[in-house]
Amino acid sequence: MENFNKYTEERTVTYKPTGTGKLYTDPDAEKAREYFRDKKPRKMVEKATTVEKVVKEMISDGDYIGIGGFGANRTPVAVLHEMLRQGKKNLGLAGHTATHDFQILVAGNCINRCDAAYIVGLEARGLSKIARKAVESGTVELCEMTNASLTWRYKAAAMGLSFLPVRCMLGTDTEKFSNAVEMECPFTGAKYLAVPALYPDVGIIHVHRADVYGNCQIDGIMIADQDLARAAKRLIITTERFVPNEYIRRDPSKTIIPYYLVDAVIEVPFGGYPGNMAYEYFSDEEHLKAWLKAEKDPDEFKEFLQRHIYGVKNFNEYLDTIGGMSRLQELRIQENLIEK
Amino acid sequence: MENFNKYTEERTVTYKPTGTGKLYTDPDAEKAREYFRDKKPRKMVEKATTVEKVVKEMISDGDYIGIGGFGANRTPVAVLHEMLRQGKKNLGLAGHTATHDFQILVAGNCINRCDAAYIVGLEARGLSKIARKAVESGTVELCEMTNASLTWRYKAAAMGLSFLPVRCMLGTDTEKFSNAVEMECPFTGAKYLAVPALYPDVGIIHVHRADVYGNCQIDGIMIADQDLARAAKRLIITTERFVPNEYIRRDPSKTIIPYYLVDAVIEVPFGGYPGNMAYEYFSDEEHLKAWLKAEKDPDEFKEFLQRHIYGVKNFNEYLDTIGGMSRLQELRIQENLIEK
Amino acid sequence: MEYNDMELMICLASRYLEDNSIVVVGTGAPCAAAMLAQKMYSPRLMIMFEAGGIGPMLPSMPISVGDSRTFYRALAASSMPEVMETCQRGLVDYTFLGGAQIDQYGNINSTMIGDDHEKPKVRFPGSGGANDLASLCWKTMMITPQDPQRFTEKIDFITSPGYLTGPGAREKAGLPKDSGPYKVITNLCVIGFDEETKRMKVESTHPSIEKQTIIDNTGFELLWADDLTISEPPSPEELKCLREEVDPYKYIIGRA
Amino acid sequence: MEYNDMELMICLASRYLEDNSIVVVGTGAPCAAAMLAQKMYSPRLMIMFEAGGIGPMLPSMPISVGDSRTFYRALAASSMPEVMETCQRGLVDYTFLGGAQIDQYGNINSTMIGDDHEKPKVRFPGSGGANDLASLCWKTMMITPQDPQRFTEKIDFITSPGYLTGPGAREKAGLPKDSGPYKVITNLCVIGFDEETKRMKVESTHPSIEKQTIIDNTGFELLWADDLTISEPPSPEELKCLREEVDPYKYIIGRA
Repeated sequence: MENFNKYTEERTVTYKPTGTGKLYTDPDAEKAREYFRDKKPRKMVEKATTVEKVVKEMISDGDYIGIGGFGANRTPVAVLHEMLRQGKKNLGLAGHTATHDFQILVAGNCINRCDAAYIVGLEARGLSKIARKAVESGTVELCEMTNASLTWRYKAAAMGLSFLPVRCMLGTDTEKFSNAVEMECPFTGAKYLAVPALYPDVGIIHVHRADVYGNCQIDGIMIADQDLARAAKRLIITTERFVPNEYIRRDPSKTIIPYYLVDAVIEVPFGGYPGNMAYEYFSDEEHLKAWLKAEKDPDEFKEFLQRHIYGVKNFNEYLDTIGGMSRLQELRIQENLIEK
Repeated sequence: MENFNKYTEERTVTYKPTGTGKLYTDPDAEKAREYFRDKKPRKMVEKATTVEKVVKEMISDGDYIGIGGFGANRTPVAVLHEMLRQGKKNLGLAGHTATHDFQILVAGNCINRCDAAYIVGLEARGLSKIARKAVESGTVELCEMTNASLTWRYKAAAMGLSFLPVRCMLGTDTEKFSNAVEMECPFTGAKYLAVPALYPDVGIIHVHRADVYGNCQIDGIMIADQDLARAAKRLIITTERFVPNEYIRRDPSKTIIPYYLVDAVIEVPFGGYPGNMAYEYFSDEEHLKAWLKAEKDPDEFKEFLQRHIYGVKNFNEYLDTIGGMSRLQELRIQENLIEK
Repeated sequence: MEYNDMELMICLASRYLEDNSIVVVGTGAPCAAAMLAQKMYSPRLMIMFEAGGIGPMLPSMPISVGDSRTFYRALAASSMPEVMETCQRGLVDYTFLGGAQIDQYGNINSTMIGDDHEKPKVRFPGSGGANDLASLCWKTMMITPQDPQRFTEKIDFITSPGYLTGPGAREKAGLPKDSGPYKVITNLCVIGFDEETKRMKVESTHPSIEKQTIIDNTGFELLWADDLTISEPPSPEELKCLREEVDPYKYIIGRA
Repeated sequence: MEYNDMELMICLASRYLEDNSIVVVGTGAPCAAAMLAQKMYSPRLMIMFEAGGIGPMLPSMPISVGDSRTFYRALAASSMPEVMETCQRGLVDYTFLGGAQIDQYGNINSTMIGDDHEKPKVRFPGSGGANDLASLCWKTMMITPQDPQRFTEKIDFITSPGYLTGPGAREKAGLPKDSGPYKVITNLCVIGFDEETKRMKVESTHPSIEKQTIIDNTGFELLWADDLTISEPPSPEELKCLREEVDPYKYIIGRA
């Protein structure tokens, strides 16, 4: 029988920290284990709360946060708006295709550092002027990253590890300004880049359905939320709607986030607006365009933020400012490809 | 801002191959990439075939195989029986809780090496005499493994890597007789065990539903099949029933195995019998007991195998030998907790 | 009320599983103990199975840790890596193991008897998930009959790690900090582990069991707790629940 | 039949996507090229999006690679790691990228202009999934307008790897063997890569485009294929399909 063990003797190899970027979070799996043991709520108790309360009690200035969804798709917007209203400062951010979420946090001057895979742009919609300015002026410090590296950094944490080997970033300036380390495979000698596990202080995810204990279902693509939910030290869930626990138990293979990962859960209908929520409502392209346009003039933008965020008490009031249920119904019709 | 980079300078570390077990498959991710590029069918063409044909054409003597399910749960029994009828020899096996599957392959004298996490037993049902004998006599060579290590070895392959770091096996004899290598984390210096990626020559998985292209759905737990399907060089699917492609597209989040991973797909109703198929039929404990009993006497066992495997043409005929639809219906009633 | 050894061990084990903790169990006695705990003291004890079942409403004793009972009306039907990674991440409080041999540090052999790995005298199933659970869960418990062959100075094969060679050895080997064996529940006594030496220390002896009987049935030197007590026997309520609700067909409790 | 630069580039790009291959695309021109290919030549071209959409029946052009169109009646609605790992495993044939700068080896900058990373003159979005796809897919294609600022000797930041510094450099860096840039489709010509030097080599010039115009619009020395041809212009069928079925609202083709 062939033996594919290439190396049977002990050998020394070199680890090269080729990235000069900072490591904004502690990748130590032992410390994460201790945190999870002592602080993760194992109790299956009701965790329904309010956005105001959860932002006040669970997000502190300086925290490093991870946001679910994908920029303007299934984004937990209600929590982000409340962070602005409460004036959260000096936050770190995991920026895997951070689009409208990044834009909101920059508008509130909430963040000062970011693991940046994709920022300042809104995909096909164009670039955010304020987001660009925040980066170009050095207000937000960056560690360069890629979407895959960032999702694998979450995955490393979700697996209870402190690193994972990957095959991207190698040989580029993205690597040089990342926080990665070059290493090699113990079995083949192949070169790898090790990326550090990312355990955010807070994860915030918007889902389709959850029970009051925090058992969650998501329809359609998961993006990186299956791993973010497991990596986050504290996890805040907003949900389109509450369902009874019995509903969750009817199809347990749909439970992507079990209750013991969740610290708080809040029902926020249309909570992904103005982003797209699969099978529920399409993104409000007009409102997103209005954001980008408003950014071009500081006074107009101040007024825009006042109207939609600072001047309203909560997310339901925000929905009123954009046309309320009539507008939302249009987006629902659009999402479901119904010809009017 | 705190920087959690502990090591900013190049440093040398030691890799220690602490396991004396053989590596039965090549963990090289580059070679796997080449194989997948050249040999994995990207064509979404009809792949429906027969068990006879697929065992003849896709499984060669000496191949290393990975079996889906969990011993006697969602096990691809029809393919295993056919391997016996065709007299496959010198196969390697990934033995993560291999129970009835291991027993069948040993009965046919098909395997000569195994990455052994759990073998020779049938969980609460007791131990298989023939399986024990095969190991105690040295007929089947073993590399020690654990269920988690084995599932992570599949996962390494599924991720397109040649290894993954894990925190089990360390410090034990299981490690000493494994094929693992001690290493350390590039970021924290923590000790890890590296396990080699496992790319089986052939993967065989039984699923609830598939279309003729090989897009598959599984109900209930996945065990390790999401990763085995991705790790296997060639992948054989048996399915309880075919469904139209349209059915698959109706709920794309249910597709656990997309068609481009699949080399052949065969409809085999009750294909997990005598094991348990979630929501379909419970395990046939009487038949499994009869197996264990028959093993105790070589002549009786020979007769048993003749009656149920060698003496029948195919899986449908096997089902006839155990009582046909009447018995199967009992198991269906039992699975669904229907009081008679 | 009369009870047999298996009933005693299951009842004692069940009392250690406090409410709202998470336990990964296998089939057999551990599963019975977890079910009993759920029904008697810990209605929200969260039971996981290594093949993927999370938080089922168990309709009956599973035959396999991967059978459909393990995710019947469950909170989640996941996968083996999902459960193992939950353990590795430090979210699982307890696990239960069995084995053919155990030493004073709680190292367990479920692999083989003999000294030649290529040709063992007796082969057992091997680790399965046992090594993983003993490595990654916070507290490992064992339910096992006690005799000198089983409780032995040197086990033939360390399948799953206890405290290995003693204090600090787990950490040195790279295993997670502060994890390790917690209780061993036998037909004779309940054994904990001495904090300083990491060696087995008897905490309570079962009713009518002499200290000498325990010594005679152990192949190494046991430590004894200063506050050694008599194990609290199964209550009529526990026995009733175990016999009528947990294991009415006596799959497990009929084995004693 | 008249056509604009964007229509030309999309039509040319679409012809490289053979039937039954797998391509990961972003929004915009690449997605239009893939949709056109599917409708014209390659009905079973398999389109993936990096956020998790696999094999959708695209009802319209997605606005985001994560929006619900990307998994509309799809074969699978998966996750970002699932798609990226499929690339890393070697199952994805093609990807399409854009960027602000590109050099002769096909290295792409989509991160910043300037020489101070802490205070860039201009900041772009960064890699997103571009570096990953350029690293892990077999063949990377680009659709981009051509001018000397964009096609430059030294780009300010290598976001995504082309052939890096030349032959063997990708392999030396640890990137997968035999992967790398394949075609660059511009408004002036179609460029491949010389097998020996890994430098850009013009394969065909677009109708009525002079060689000198291409040279003037390139900041480095181009190689020229021995069998240099004229690009086959879009056919009326291609244009009809692109305009009426792929991009009826002219989101993309209206940009030229």
